[in-house]
Amino acid sequence: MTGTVSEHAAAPAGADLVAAYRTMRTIRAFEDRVHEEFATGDIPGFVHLYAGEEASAVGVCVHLDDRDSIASTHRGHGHCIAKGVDVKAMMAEIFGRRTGSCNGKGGSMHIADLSKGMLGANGIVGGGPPLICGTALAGKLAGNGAVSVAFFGDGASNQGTTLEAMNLASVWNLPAVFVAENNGYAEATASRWSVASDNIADRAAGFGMPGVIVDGFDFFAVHEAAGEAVARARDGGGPTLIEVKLTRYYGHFEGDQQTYRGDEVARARQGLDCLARFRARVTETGQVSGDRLDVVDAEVAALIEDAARAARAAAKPSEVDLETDVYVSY
Amino acid sequence: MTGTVSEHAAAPAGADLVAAYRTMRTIRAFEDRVHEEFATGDIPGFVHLYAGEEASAVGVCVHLDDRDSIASTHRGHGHCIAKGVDVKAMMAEIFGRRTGSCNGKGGSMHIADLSKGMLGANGIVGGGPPLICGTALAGKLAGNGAVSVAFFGDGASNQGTTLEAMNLASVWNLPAVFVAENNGYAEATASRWSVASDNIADRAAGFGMPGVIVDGFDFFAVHEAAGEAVARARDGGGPTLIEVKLTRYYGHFEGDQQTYRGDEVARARQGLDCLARFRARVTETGQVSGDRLDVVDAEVAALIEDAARAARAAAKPSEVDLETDVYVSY
Amino acid sequence: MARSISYREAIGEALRQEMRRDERVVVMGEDIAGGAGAPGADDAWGGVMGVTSGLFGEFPGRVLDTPISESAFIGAAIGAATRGLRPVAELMFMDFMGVCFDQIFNQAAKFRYMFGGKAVTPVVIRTMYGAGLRAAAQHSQSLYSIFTHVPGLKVVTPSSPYDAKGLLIAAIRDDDPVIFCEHKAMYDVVGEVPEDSYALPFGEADVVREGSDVTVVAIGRMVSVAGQAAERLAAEGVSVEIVDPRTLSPLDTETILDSVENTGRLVVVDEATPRCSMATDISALVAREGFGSLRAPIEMVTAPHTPVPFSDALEDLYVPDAQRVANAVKTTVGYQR
Amino acid sequence: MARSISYREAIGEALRQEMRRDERVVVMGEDIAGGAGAPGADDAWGGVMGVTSGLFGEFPGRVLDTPISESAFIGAAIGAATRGLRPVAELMFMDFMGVCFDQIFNQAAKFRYMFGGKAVTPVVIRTMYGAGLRAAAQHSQSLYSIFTHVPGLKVVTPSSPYDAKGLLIAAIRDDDPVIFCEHKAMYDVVGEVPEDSYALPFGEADVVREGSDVTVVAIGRMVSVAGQAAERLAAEGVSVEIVDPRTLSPLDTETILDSVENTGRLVVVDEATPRCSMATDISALVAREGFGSLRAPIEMVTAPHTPVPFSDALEDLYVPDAQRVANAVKTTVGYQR
Ligand SMILES: Cc1ncc(C[n+]2csc(CCOP(=O)(O)OP(=O)(O)O)c2C)c(N)n1
Ligand SMILES: Cc1ncc(C[n+]2csc(CCOP(=O)(O)OP(=O)(O)O)c2C)c(N)n1
Ligand SMILES: [Mg+2]
Ligand SMILES: [Mg+2]
Repeated sequence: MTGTVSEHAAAPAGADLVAAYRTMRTIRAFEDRVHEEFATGDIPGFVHLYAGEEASAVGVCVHLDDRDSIASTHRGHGHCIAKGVDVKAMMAEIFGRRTGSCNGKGGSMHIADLSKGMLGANGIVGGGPPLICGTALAGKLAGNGAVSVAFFGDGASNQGTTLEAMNLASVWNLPAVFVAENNGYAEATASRWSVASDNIADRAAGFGMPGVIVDGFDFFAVHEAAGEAVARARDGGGPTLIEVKLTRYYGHFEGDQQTYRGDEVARARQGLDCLARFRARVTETGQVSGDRLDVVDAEVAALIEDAARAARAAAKPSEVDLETDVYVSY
Repeated sequence: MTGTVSEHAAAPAGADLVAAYRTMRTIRAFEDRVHEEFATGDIPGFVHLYAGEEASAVGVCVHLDDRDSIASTHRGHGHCIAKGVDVKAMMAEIFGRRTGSCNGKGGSMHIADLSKGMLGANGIVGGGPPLICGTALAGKLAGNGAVSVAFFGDGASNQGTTLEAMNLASVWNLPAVFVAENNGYAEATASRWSVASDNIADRAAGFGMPGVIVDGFDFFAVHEAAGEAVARARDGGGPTLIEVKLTRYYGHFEGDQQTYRGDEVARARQGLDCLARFRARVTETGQVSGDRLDVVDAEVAALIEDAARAARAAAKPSEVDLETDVYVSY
Repeated sequence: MARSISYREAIGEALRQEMRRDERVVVMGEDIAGGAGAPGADDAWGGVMGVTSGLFGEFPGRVLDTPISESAFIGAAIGAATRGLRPVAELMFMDFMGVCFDQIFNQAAKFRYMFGGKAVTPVVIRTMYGAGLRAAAQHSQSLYSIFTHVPGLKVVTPSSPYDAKGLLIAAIRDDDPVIFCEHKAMYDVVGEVPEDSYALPFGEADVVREGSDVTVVAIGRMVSVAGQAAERLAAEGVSVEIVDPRTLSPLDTETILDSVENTGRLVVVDEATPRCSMATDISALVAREGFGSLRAPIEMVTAPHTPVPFSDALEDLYVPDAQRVANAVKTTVGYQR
Repeated sequence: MARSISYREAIGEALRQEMRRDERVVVMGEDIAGGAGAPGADDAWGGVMGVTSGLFGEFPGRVLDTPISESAFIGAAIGAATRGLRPVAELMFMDFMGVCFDQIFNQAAKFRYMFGGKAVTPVVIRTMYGAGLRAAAQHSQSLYSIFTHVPGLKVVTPSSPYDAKGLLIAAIRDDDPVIFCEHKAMYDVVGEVPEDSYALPFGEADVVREGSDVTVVAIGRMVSVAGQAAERLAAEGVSVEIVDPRTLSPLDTETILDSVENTGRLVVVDEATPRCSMATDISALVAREGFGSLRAPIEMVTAPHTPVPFSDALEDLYVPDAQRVANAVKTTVGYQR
């Protein structure tokens, strides 16, 4: 189950590459579609899209399997997909349907699938890091090599719950990885203002763990850093903090006018995009052909089309669902 | 009002030395007396004594005046005395009398004197650091050079509220000083276990401020570090984290059997005691005579005797006090 | 007072007028201006709902963005209040109280009593509550009962733009900590609001509608729901008196008891979950002090004892509506001992 | 069941027996063993009240000291519960809920509903409440009404060593999050407790004393205070029935309503502050569903709407005592419509 650092950090090849690409593409297509559907007014509530950040979720989660757990954020679709949550159920959930991952009771901010070790998107900034200390403890006591990962944003890196969790993970020497997704903003507030240190990774030392910074547009960079951290955790070496620097392509939530931003998004989309870079690298090295990736793109497009249609067609929950599932027994 | 770093950090002399010694001695005598009185069973509730840590409260607070604010902890008597709270009123408070600092409604864990900028001992570990961000903000907006200081323990350094407050103080560039009193334990738990970094001061970098470590048995070392930090804060240079390493002489609270400890206390009392070291230094250098300090000791002893007698003799609050002072108006 | 503005604008105007009047008033919160440290606009948001839009430019240094550190900045507002400022801190969604409740209930609420009456903590915490926007379980709660349970806090739930302005001005001038609860589905509700500054007293309920058969005490957004029910019932010949407490702590018990004395019947409408709620609080008040006038069981119309569901289909069933209020009124009117 | 042990020992025994029975049970908290990393004893404290004393040695790796990071370790207990463990976390004083409430009420309480019934979170949070030890405003509160207000939580308030053991065992076996409230002034109370393991069902009130004139519903430590009052009143010819709900959520409404149906009168005794409290909750229940049987106003005996004072002189006036309960009973018995 566990392995050496180098083994885990080795760059993926062949089918793994295609799989990683497929997951990233699925996230992108899913989010682009939610963006469009939201504009029609048919999606209730508000949604926070992950487009642009795909290399982070996927670069981390390819190292994980179902015994491993992750906690996510309000911007959770990408983490869900990367951890294997059913895409059609997710889309239905976002539309508030009975067929959704949570029977329509959770919505975008609460998609979860415990059977996949996905502890839920989370409406509370900083809600997830404490939780993964617990799943990591469960893994540690079970002795099954299970690792737990908390994804959180630059804004969440200032929440006390996140900071406490890092210390606890070190004190208990837990198999945990803390992934700070620094997309430069918490809502409209710049991380270079709200995070008093130069980097979020600078906080690792204060909690007795290694801290690393990676380029979040580069799947392979994330993959390598996460591979080392996951391997260290599986081997009993304790937690790591990884700061992933990236950009979100859409507003904080759908509807955000984004007057606080410069032209980062345009620049990132053109020069840095994780999917474009991934494609360029694997085709240039000849590891995967462009045709193969085109097929993936088409398959993904069909899947998302299907998911959206099915979601729209599905029934909403009804009165009988209102008061069920508050307790196991009461 | 403000001055250069070196000016503020200059070692005190003459009357200032005697005054600092008097304050430290007052804290020691106060705590020793509370220890004795508690054993009689006449003090209600529980008390946490500061004996052994005097150089910290006094080494910091000699740099402060009434416009400056401090927040304290459950172990607050020393901070109160160092910030000028009336000793007789404090003793009466601890005995639950109407003449106490809080009319007997607060007790040991809630002694406060807002007129002295003493925001209260605090029953909540980590309760104080957020509060001093606010008093520091008030000082900053008033432009009066006022500085705010949070005292907190090694245990409190793991509380999210403390960590958040440090970041906020940096982000807002507040005139604040964070004083982590690392006495080696939070209750029975060793700080070398609960604090995942080697030193609490190591956390400063993660919050964009300087972190320094000082010997808390040495009044002059604390004085110097605090002088620099206070001066920097007054000059608009932002917050500092000072870790003061010291030992508490009594148990966590009165009644604690302390089976978790080694012989640190005996060693500290014999070789490191802040009062003994202070006396040795100032008498050896001829700055203050031993006789002068003996007079101070006698005066302090008389004051404490007086405070304890008066407290015992004072009336307790009564039914008319029960429901008053919940609100200013209701 | 012919001018009509929205609940959102009324709150913004209260803040602006008080900030002009008293330079000790400062506001702080996450993106309360918005754009701190960012390359674009410095006041890009004016709060997540645009309530504080425009203040940043007018009051330099007194509109403070914060990191996402509710304990730290709510605590800072409280600390600042003990040192002469009159801060208005925004806790964006009331649901986020769980990450900073200690500063509110153990610090701000207790200072005055714990310190023997020697502290004054004039802080206002503005916060958004309520269901209806499909914001799901962690962004839709009505948690004012929790704050009302805590001695030392005052709790305000304005139900109209007029009340919102007057009560917020009163809150800012008040010397005690105030939890100012804004219903998130009401920001666009428009009503007549005087341009001049005015403060509405705490602890004075508003008899929104007079009637003789049943007293309906309704809170916040439920006041308008009760109004719709009363209209329908009037057509059926049932005369409903609606009392809006406006402040939950202090509570104007007298107006409620007087009303029940006249009508003999009580329905409490509270969009919060039912257990240990304002609905039970007012029920218990009347069962204790108004028992002699009661001619029927006290009915409560509340959310069910469940989290707030996401799907619009469920949320619409979750929040009390005029039909449920009307049914409860009819139950109490039709009661035979 | 001739053996008598203390409330403290009963709780410790429940933990020990469950830990022996089920290795998924782990306990965690500040100094729950005590002495982590210290040169002396590894299990120096067994919790601040000695409740967990001795567990550390018997269950290696399953008794975890924590840093003072309530959000992190309460959250960890919750997270662990979603992955197969059955953690019992100690929140030392209930008053500390303010630094970790989010994990309890927005995470643990809501997982099952938010996730469409697909989560199970079998976590127990043991916590100490109540006044009487001169521990002042931040260490003496009775905040169970706040937890009861929250759907998704179960709330337990054992009033005797027997109930403490049986209810804690039930809590550990329960698949929902449970807030287990231990009264700090009861740890030395002794009572008969079977040595064998047993679980007491949730939602079943205990009719502690039968009587015919007045129903007194009393919570936690107030059950014994009500008992003293009942003794005195019996001498005066007033027959009091005492109902101990034992669990506040779920609440056994049937037993309470049945009792009031027989007696026609209700007094609720709750040591918490009065607003939006269990006292109002039970009052409202009866005013709604038991109105037909009521012959007098519902009385509440509670703490005043103030923080808990420090001085023994004041705290003794603060906490409801037998005299106040007896007075309330007499008021209701003497009521003339
Ligand atoms: C405790 C809490 N405070 C505030 C919010 C409101 N809020 C939701 S997302 C967000 C910004 C989060 O920023 P970041 O952590 O950087 O994540 P990103 O949105 O950039 O992915 C804020 C302030 C919240 N949901 N929870
Ligand atoms: C939020 C909170 N958690 C736990 C406690 C209980 N408690 C009181 S003092 C203490 C230890 C504090 O240790 P430290 O901060 O090192 O201060 P010291 O006692 O050593 O001065 C604990 C756990 C508390 N009062 N508040
Ligand atoms: Mg961000
Ligand atoms: Mg300590």
